[in-house]
Amino acid sequence: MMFGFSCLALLVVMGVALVRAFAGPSVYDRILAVNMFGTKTVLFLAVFGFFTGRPDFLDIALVYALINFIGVIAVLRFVESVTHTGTGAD
Amino acid sequence: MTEHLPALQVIIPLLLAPVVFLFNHARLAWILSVLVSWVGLLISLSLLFAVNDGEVIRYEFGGWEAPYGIAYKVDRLNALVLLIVSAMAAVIFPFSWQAIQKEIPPSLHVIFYTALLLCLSGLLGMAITGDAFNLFVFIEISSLSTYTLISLGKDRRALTAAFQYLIMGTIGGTFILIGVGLLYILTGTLNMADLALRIGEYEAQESRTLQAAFAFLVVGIGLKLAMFPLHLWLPGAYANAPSVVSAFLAATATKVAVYALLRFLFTVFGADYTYDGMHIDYLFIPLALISILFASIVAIFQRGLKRMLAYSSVAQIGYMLLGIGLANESGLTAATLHLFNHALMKGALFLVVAMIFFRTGGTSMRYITGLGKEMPWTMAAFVVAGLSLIGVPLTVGFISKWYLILASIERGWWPITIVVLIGSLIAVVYIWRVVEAAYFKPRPENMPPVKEAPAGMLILTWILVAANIYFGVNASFTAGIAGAVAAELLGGGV
Amino acid sequence: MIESLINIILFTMLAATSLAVVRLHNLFAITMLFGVYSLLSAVIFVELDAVDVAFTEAAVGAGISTMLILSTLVITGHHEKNPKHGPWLPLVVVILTGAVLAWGTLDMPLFGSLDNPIHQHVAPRYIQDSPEEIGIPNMVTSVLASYRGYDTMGEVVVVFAALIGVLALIGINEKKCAKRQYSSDERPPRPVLQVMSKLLIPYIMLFALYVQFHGDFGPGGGFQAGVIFAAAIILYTLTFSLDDAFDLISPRVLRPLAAIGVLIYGGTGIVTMLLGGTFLNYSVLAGDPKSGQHYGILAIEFGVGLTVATVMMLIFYAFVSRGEKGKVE
Amino acid sequence: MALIVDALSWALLIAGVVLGITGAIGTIRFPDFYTRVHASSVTDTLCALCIIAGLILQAGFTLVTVKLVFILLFLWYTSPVATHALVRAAHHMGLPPYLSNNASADAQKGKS
Repeated sequence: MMFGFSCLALLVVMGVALVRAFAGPSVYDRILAVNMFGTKTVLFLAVFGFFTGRPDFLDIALVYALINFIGVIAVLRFVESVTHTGTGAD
Repeated sequence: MTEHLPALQVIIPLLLAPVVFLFNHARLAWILSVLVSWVGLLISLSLLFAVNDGEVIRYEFGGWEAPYGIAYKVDRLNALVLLIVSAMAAVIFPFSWQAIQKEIPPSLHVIFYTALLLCLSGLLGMAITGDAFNLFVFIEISSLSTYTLISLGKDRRALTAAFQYLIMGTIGGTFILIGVGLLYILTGTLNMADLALRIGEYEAQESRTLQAAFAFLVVGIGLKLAMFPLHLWLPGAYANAPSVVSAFLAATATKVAVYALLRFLFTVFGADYTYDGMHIDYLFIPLALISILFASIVAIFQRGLKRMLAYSSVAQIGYMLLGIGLANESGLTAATLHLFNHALMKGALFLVVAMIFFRTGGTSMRYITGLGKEMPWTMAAFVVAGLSLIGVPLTVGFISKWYLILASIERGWWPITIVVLIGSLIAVVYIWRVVEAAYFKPRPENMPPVKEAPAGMLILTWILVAANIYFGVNASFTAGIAGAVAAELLGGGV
Repeated sequence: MIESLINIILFTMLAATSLAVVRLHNLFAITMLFGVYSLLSAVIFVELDAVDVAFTEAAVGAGISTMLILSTLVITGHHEKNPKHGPWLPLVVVILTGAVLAWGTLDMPLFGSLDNPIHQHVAPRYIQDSPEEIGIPNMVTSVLASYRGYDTMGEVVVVFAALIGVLALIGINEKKCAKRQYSSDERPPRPVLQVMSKLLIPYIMLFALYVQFHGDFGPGGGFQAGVIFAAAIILYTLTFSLDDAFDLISPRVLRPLAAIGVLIYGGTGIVTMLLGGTFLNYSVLAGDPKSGQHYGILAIEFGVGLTVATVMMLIFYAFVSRGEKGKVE
Repeated sequence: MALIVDALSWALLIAGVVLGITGAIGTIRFPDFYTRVHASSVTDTLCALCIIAGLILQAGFTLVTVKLVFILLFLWYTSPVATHALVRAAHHMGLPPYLSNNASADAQKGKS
């Protein structure tokens, strides 16, 4: 019950982050939103493991925390090398 | 060691690809590839002789019995297609060394041979496997390496062509995967023989899932074999790939795809479901007729020799589909026989093109003009293989068309006979255009004089040309196998 | 109740993400949303209990492929060009495909029902006998590495073929940029990132090894481990520079390793052949079939990990060297 | 005892979730990029701590706890760095902060 409730609440947070990712306006807003989405998904996966009673699948959450971080660094790095000037807005 | 032959057929080229890549030496890569192709030919011949009396060879990977593990199952149809692929490789691989010198930069030669070996093993794997998912894996291997091979073509259009094929091929592969997935949902198995056993109950219920699986598989494989409205990738791919690659692909890739279609339609779904349940003949016959007429006419108006032969390939695939669509033993014999025969003639024709490119540096009509005197042996090979493409008696082309006409008369649809004949007449037109240019026009002033192609290349090409004649005169061996295969497919025997 | 609510929300987000991808034109944003899409599918796979698939989707779909696409955007430009042809033909094809798929689901066996053919035919054997026959707890690994090990070998070859394609098309530009010397009053770029990635990378590699060798017991295995290992090097490349990464692991070293990984897999099969079994029958590798299976799976998983890691690094090198050095010249 | 642990983890989970939602509202409602970063990154750290701590209380002393601690450490380590890199990149690329209704143009002028 408690885990299910937390799962739903985290899903709401993920949804809100997605809205920001869709809306932008600048590419940095999107990165911020995707990053936030990623960390909340990590937490969601952790809680969800407890909700279904199989918390031994935390490896996936760990992998995703890693991937999410490297992903954000990669986007920043490549946005940097493409847009040398301008506000980065799309 | 003989019991391992089915596995070795695929594994030797598959594992040689990384070895070649590891050594990173172009000439060594070529020598190893040639040796492997000859070993492969020997293996496929011995497999064919072992199964020719109707026996079936099985090989279970990992020691797990059939539906649980992956199994190869070689019957006559498998062995025939294996023979086609490895025989073409055995001729084209030795040919390739000189041909690529002028078409591919030296730094990419090792990559070329790695990709070529991967492509060969992918095609062989598709032709031998008895497992639906394993088939998909080998489709992936052969497709990926094919895109690479095409993109190695000399000018930038090769990249566009490879990209176009990549998109179409990936869609095709995905459709096949969806089809296999739906079959798995219904039956819980991936082994083809096991699928055939367990699919019957859904066929009786007219399951809509099964119908969707059928549709996805036919369209997916149709993309791979360039079935008429899905053929758009083929002309660009064949026209812009390096000539040797065009020869190898034209002679093998679509044949293996046709084999996969036959395997699914007849072994997995069964002839009854294919014809009476899904009425594939009403789809294939019109498409085949359109493609024979349309693609042949388009071929006439092509300026490049390769593009012309590519459109002719689309038309020839139409003949195979027509054979399948006619739904009788002669029709299927024609389709199976044409797999073999078309490989012989297209292989020879594309090798001629490769030699022309090797000497003149181009393959459009203006390079060919007046070539008959300068490269007599090359152009003679073109004429003989061209006659075979038209379907003149005493060549293999005639044998396939003979069975096709027989089949349409048996079915009572004689107008089809006329279309087949018209198709041949159009073939006369486009082959004649080349012959006229080569023999009856003087060499243009601004063209530098050329020598006859190197003897090695000529000999290899003439081996294929001779095969065109030999199997045209003495068709009992090939027609015997094709007939037995057709009877087996229609009988639903596994 | 809560579970179906979670499902509905997840699928809604999935659909919303794909619609947003269609609507957007900035390719960076689209790539990120593809990452989100893969992540959502990974969560759905967890929800469906397909943990190994979820692991792969998170590592490969959301991780490495996002990074590879991003690195190509530097080469291709990051704004969608106006398409030359109208959307109608693709739209018709997609709608038709969707319609056939929907049609196909109408007679599908009920989802999750126990007497489905997929639960009745081959699967019970895997579930009941694999602990006896292969002796490792993770059945997914048993199926992938042993029962259907030949398919997995094919997939490794597919990865290798992808490398061949990339090398044929763009190759790796190994020429180094002139080393830039930093004067004392000027700090190197990205100091925080460089320090933290130096600290983090060893642990990522350790985690990759854990995933590699834990695959017998939990979700994981060669594919995922290879991707995670490659991700560590990619992080290094991103925070330092490509030249530094070449100094760390040169493409000259990686290229043979990619081939060797495939050969380890195939070689295991050849050895089993020589010992009298069929190709990839690991049982003959030791006196006791169970430990033979264990050795075999260990060997081939190592081959998979090696090939995947090196191929991913090489492809990334190829894209970045083309994108960044192409600009310098 | 079990009741106390349950209640405690309830409280921690709720606290974490509330922090998460607060941050989410912030990212939607705040006017510009820099303020949104503020909303999401500040809440993120404590949100992760609360939720993971709540889970650890449930898991007891097992391998799961170790993994949870790793996840927490990882998030704590990477997420501020990611935020730092993000804001730094945005600032370097000249994304103007929102100061007041007519001051943002001045800010851009002053910077360049």
